[in-house]
Amino acid sequence: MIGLLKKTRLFWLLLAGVAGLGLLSSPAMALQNVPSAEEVAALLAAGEISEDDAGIYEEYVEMVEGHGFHAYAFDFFVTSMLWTVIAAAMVFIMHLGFAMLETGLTQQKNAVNVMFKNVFIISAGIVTYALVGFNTHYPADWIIPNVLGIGGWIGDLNEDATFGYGGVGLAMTAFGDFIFQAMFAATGATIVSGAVAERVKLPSFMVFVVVFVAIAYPVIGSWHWGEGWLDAMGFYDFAGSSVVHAFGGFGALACVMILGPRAGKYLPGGKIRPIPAHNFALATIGVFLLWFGWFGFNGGSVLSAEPADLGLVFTTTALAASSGALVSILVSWTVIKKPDLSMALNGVLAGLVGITAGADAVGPGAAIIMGGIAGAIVVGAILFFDKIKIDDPVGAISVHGVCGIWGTVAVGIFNSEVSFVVQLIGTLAVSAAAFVSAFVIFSIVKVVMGVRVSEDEEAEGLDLGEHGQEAYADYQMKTR
Amino acid sequence: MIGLLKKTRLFWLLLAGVAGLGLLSSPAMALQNVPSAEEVAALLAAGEISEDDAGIYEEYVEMVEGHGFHAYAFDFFVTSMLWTVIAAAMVFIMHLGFAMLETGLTQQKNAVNVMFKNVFIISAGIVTYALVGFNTHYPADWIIPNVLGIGGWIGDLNEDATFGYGGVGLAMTAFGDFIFQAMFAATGATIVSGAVAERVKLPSFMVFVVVFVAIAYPVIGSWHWGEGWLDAMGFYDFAGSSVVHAFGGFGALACVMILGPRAGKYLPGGKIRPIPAHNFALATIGVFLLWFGWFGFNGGSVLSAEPADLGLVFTTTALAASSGALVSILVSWTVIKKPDLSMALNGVLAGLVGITAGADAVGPGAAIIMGGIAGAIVVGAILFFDKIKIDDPVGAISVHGVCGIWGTVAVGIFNSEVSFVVQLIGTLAVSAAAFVSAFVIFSIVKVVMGVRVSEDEEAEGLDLGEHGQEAYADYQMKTR
Amino acid sequence: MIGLLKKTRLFWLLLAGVAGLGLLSSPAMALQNVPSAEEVAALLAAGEISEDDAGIYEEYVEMVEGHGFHAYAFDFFVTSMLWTVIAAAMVFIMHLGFAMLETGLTQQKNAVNVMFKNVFIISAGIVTYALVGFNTHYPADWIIPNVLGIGGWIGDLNEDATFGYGGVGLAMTAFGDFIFQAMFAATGATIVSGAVAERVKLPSFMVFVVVFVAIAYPVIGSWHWGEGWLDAMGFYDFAGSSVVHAFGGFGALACVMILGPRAGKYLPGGKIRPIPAHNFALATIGVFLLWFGWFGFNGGSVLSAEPADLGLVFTTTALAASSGALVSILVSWTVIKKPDLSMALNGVLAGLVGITAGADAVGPGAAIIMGGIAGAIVVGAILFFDKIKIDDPVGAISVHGVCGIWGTVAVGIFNSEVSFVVQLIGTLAVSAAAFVSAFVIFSIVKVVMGVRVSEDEEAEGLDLGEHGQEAYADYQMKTR
Amino acid sequence: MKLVKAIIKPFKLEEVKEALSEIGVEGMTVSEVKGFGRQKGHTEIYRGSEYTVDFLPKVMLDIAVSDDLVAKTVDAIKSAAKTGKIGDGKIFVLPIEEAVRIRTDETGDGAI
Amino acid sequence: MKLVKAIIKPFKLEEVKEALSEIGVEGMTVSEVKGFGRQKGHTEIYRGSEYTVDFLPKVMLDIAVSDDLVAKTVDAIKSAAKTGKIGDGKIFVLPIEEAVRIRTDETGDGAI
Amino acid sequence: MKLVKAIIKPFKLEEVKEALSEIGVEGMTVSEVKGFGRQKGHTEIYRGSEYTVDFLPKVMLDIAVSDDLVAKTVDAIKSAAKTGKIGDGKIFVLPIEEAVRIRTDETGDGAI
Ligand SMILES: Nc1ncnc2c1ncn2[C@@H]1O[C@H](COP(=O)(O)OP(=O)(O)O)[C@@H](O)[C@H]1O
Ligand SMILES: Nc1ncnc2c1ncn2[C@@H]1O[C@H](COP(=O)(O)OP(=O)(O)O)[C@@H](O)[C@H]1O
Ligand SMILES: Nc1ncnc2c1ncn2[C@@H]1O[C@H](COP(=O)(O)OP(=O)(O)O)[C@@H](O)[C@H]1O
Repeated sequence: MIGLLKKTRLFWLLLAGVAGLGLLSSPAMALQNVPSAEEVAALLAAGEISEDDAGIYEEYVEMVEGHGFHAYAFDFFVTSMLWTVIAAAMVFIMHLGFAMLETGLTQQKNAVNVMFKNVFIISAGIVTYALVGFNTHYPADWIIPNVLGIGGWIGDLNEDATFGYGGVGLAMTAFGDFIFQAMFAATGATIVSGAVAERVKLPSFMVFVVVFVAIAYPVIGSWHWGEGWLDAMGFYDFAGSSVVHAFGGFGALACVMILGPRAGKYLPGGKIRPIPAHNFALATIGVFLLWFGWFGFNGGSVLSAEPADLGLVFTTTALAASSGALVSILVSWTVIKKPDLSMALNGVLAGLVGITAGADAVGPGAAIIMGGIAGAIVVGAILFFDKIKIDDPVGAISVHGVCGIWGTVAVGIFNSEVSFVVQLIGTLAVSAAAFVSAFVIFSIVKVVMGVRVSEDEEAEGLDLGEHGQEAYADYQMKTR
Repeated sequence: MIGLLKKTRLFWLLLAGVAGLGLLSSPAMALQNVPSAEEVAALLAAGEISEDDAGIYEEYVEMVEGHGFHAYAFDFFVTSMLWTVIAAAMVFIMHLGFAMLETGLTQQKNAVNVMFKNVFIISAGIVTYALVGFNTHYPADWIIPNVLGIGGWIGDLNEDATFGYGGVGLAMTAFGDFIFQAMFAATGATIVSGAVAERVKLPSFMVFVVVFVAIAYPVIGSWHWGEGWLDAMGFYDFAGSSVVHAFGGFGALACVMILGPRAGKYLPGGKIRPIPAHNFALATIGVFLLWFGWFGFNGGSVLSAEPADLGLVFTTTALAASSGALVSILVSWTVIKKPDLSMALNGVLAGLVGITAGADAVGPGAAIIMGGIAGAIVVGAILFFDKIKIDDPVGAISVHGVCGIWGTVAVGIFNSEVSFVVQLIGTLAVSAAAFVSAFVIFSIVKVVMGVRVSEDEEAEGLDLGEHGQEAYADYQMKTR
Repeated sequence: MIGLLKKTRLFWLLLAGVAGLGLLSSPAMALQNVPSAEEVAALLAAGEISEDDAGIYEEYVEMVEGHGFHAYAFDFFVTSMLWTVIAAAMVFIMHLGFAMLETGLTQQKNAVNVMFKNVFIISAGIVTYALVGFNTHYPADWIIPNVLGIGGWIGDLNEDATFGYGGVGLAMTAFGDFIFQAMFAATGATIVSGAVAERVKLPSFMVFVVVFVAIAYPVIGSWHWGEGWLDAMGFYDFAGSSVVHAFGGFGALACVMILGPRAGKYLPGGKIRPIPAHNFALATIGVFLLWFGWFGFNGGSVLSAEPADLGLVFTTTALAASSGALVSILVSWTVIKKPDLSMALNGVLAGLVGITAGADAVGPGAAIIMGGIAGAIVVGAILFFDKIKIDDPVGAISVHGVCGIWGTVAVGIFNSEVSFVVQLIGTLAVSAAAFVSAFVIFSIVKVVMGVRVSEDEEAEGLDLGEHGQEAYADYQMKTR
Repeated sequence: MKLVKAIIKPFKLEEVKEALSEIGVEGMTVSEVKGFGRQKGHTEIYRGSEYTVDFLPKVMLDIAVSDDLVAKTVDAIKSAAKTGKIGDGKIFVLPIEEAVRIRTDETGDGAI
Repeated sequence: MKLVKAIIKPFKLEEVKEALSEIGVEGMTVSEVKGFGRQKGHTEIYRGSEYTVDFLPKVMLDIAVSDDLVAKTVDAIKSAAKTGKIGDGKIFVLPIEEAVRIRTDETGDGAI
Repeated sequence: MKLVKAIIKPFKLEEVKEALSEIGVEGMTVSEVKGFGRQKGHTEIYRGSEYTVDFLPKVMLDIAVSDDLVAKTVDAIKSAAKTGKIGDGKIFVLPIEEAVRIRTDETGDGAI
């Protein structure tokens, strides 16, 4: 069938030249073409079309002409750009997913704080990405070639709104490019947010977020997506298993190491005291929304509406998430003897992170395997980090960090055109850079303003301590 | 106006032949056409376009040429395929809707179990649909002609990514087709999940789900959507009032009959003890998300982005849901004297199920009537099933089963081109087949591993019994 | 670059005429064109394409021909219409956002009532918009020229499904137009719902909603969007800062003035007793969903998929929301010494309302400023209304009313082509008309059936009083 | 010392607290409880089935007072909590044999 | 008068209430509590860590009864609440010195 | 037998429980309550309005103990629950006239 297709295609290439005149005289020909102004005038005079129709025609012609040379791809460009903004909205909703996952998996007394952080992260993330991130992420000029380039306000951005901006590979306007990437930008900080929850000092975290999202993320991201040294090496990371997820996960690890575990989590004598989720319904809402948004995260990373890629990416994304869930259910049921909802939820996310680097580069079978392995890894990683007393309330380091590395190297395993070694170097470089930059930033913040709330505040809850608010107040007796 | 349109269209068919040459010399002409390679070279040489522009042009041409003969419909195909994957994501989010509806309408002590089931259902549903469901649903070869064909792994699937895959009637790639249908597949099992909640044994239900979704759903679905005997009869079921909803509803009925009611639900002496919803906020979130997702469920079933159908389907879907809600509010207010939120929510769903078979086949007026009648039916059906001691915690049998039948036959009433008798036969056949297959599968599971948790576990709640977890833990004192 | 673009465009206009014949002989040419019937027949005979392929070709040609003269814009129209219905679904989900925001910010004992109202509002809103709203909103004939025209059932609507319906400026079918606008229609009443929560009598509110949405909204809206007197003045309100949000906000003010504050809210001696949110998680879900839906609200208001506008609108919308949140966090932290989550959430909404009038008319810098000012205004407005004893449980009057006015006049400040004075007149006219009409309708309802529940019912909660239901029942002991 | 245990309607809590403050009672412990008594529960509806919820939300106060304050305490609660409608609640007085303030080890009347 | 304080398994509440109604006890106050005793808590799992939840959900009833009803009340609770399995709960009887019905100012046995 | 009623800070519960186990107290019933006393409530903020929440979260323990254990019980609670800061809570000792273990019908000291 593919063979026939190829033959047919070839035939067309030959035929097309000859067919030209024949096409012209066919009735169907008219369908795709725009009539001339003269003809429209004639039709109007003949009463075949209304003045409204003629006006509509003129508006349309003007709009398409606005695209100049690139008008030939106008329709493809329109559809692709539409997909970009819809995908941006879907990635946006992942931030609600993150917020609910983190809120649900932590304690009630810290819920306001968690939600506040998440509202702040997305808001600050978008604004700083406009101020400096975008033009740092895709540097016009490098300060250190292929490694560091600091950009400025998107006002500098040429507001190119034609296919000429990026062609098939980036079929969107400059603003489309900005808004899609802006929704990604805050993700790194959101991942950290989950890991440091329930004890981090709010103003310190806010300062950290701004620097981490505005500088560290785009600089490290520029190595790959900004056509820096990783890209030059042939590093493959489709939608960001490394440059988004491992970045966030290893940033989180650094912060947790500086911050220390929640009070009472690790008891003397090596005992671990679990601090259970206060609301699994919120956590489940969070994970489903993340899965939903991930279709925009991966699907939008096609960067056009190219149909073959879209179909493949949606399919691999869904299969990896599903098999991540199934395997983590299986593993946790075997290991801890009970079907654990928190593990099933983490399995979904592990599968998603695991396919993100290769969603367009592997087939459905490989996707099931990659997602499934991620689902197994995440169970082990969570148990491991708890054992070594890295206290990560939502499992962010395991899900995003460890599975991010796995997903990146897995492309080197399952796609023969991608080098395993390059993948390994790339993902380790990104992870290490994320770790180091988070370590440096968070350490400075620690010295300057401290990073941890007081013991009393932690015991009482950050909602009262930092915000003077309760998440579920209602029945309380008050006076002034 | 329509007359004029037709005249105009005729005119164009005549004109087009003559107009050919005229078109060629118009400036607008260039807009829709792709310049030739020679021209582009000339423009480049003249400095009118950049090398980038020329490269973009080449990439674009290559992409479109990849579609061979079908390149003429490239743009329509791209847009339609985009809609398919977006619709798939919207149908995906219905699974969060189902999960929250079921969680909200049941008791707190079973919430983890409900959510776990729902994570499992969608994950297993997608994977099994890839393994066997898709190719069974749309059989390449029948074992029993028009009745039974068992397929295999989608690896066999020719990955056709052009308009040639399905034309106007199925304008998507094979992967697009797969992913959209995969999101539907788990729906049948999700419907059952709600009806058997709060007492079903988890591993048994998981086994049931796999068989029901992987085999029963695609086989029965193939009768209609796989161009089997129902299709041959002229059966009309646009997006699946019967083959998805009645299928799930009557499968649920069989399972509930085998399983029996929740302990303490039907008291001696014919009294019914209501077991109220533990969280109406979750149930409301569930219903709104289902409504939202239904725009993808019905809208995506247009199977292309054909604008007239899309507009009609969105309109009828919204009107039927609204009028379902309004009528069920009215009926429940009249009958039980209070405006009952659970009835209003069920009314929305009833209206949606009621329009699903005919969303593209009736006008807005009929949609209001069809949805409204469904809204009345659902109130009666819920009261009826409670009376005959069929204990269905979420009302799934009434909403999906009974209203699924109504929606299917209603097409025979409101669309003169559809036979009422065929609709009736078709929906009863699907419902009966769903009932029988669920009955058989669930009975076998019952014999082999039992289907019901112990009395003690039911009293204590499945969250502790099956999962050793609580949905809302937080303030609890613990030690090791 | 823009200069070059313009030059290039000009060049093309000149070139196109000459280039005609050259184009014809290029291979790429064939890509965009539809082959003739004769050619297809020849290919079929030659075995180059299958019968299926030929059939697909015929179906496609038939579909496109159905668009008659307007077939030249078929692909753009298809994509634009797709965006319209997707945007409609996104605006729909805003109603879940409103429902959750209102539920979360009020007391637990009124949660069922709040959710019930919201299910009713969207359902009644859609149905009444079909019955009378749409044709009143876009009057075919005026009763009082440019001020009042009452329409009827959308059955009258010519179901135009081609580009001829609205051209570039309204690239959708008539049903697309209806469904998108229908999702907007209920918004005005939803805004009022939040302000009157926790004490309004349910049946009275339902009557009010129907009249307010079915008559007041479309009549006042017709002044602008129906090409009435405001439009004639040059009033600019892109997606409805005034005609949707200020309309709802000042309608709410009138109702609150008639209804009075919740019992115990304003204590003797000028003390204000805050009645805190019962569930901040629901409120946060609500705000994120509103933000998500707002991309459809503003983005869909482009009324086509024109890429430049889409990119700009998404960018300004996101930046204004973000900066609204950041500034309201800053202001509330400064003024009330704590980072207040309720203020951050309101800041997001304020930013969104503040950009709605000008989302396509200002750049990213202005969007940040406009959203930021809205974020400051909303904090002050909420404190102000509490001071003057206007009890608005969700802050609807401040968010939608006050920021709606701000957003509208801000266009006059930041866009030099829009007159500040006209904006001021327009927004005040709309606000005043909304206030007066709500005042009249609600006063009549008050006289006829009363608008406020009894003191006892208010103390006990409307859930038991009006509905006989509890939002979070579960652990309760019952018998018959 | 006595333990005055009062079961009252929830929305009367604030008034009762004020009344107690005025007579010098400065400590109390409050629980949310469900009460069953002569006041008949309300009817609720779920999916068309009516059912009676017999247990009504109440608030229970545990107040330790010195013997000389008991009468005043009971009176203060009585007048502040009364609506005259059925379900206003009860006051029970129980003997306390010893009281301790954990912070200071004070005992007896000084502890409360 | 006595205060009968009974701690029982939650799902036995309805039966106990019925049993009390039958012997003429028409009022009680119920709280949700957590109990710690011989019945060992269950094991829960969170993210792979098992832990024991020692405190189990129970329901506590405060029932004021006149002296002559105490024995019957205790018996009624005992038989209705018994499952015979560990964790069935306890009944404690405490003296009440005075009772007041807030609505009517009635005191003593008439108040309960 | 006595009923030892202790009102403590919530995060001290575990320590108190451990302390009681050590002296052989093996049963107790715990409720979440709100306390009002000298410890002044915190200020909360809602939409810009500050307000004082006077009632603070506390945990109340009801512990039935035989007479000979009362002093040790009170001491154990005192030392485990003490932080020395205001709001540490109270212990009240009330007489119990009778105790019953529902499961076994045991009464008296054997029941607790
Ligand atoms: N015998 C009792 N023991 C303990 N609590 C009681 C008793 N009788 C009533 N109560 C409590 O007092 C509340 C009010 O009693 P009820 O009989 O309804 O009205 P009233 O206080 O007007 O007599 C009940 O809801 C219950 O909490
Ligand atoms: N000494 C005690 N003081 C107060 N409550 C107690 C005491 N001992 C047990 N309880 C309560 O009784 C419940 C049941 O006690 P437990 O020892 O588990 O079983 P059993 O009732 O069979 O002896 C406990 O969960 C606790 O609520
Ligand atoms: N008279 C009282 N009766 C009952 N409970 C009391 C009484 N006084 C205080 N309490 C309880 O003890 C808690 C602590 O008391 P408080 O006066 O704040 O501090 P301290 O224990 O340091 O004296 C209060 O929150 C309340 O629950």
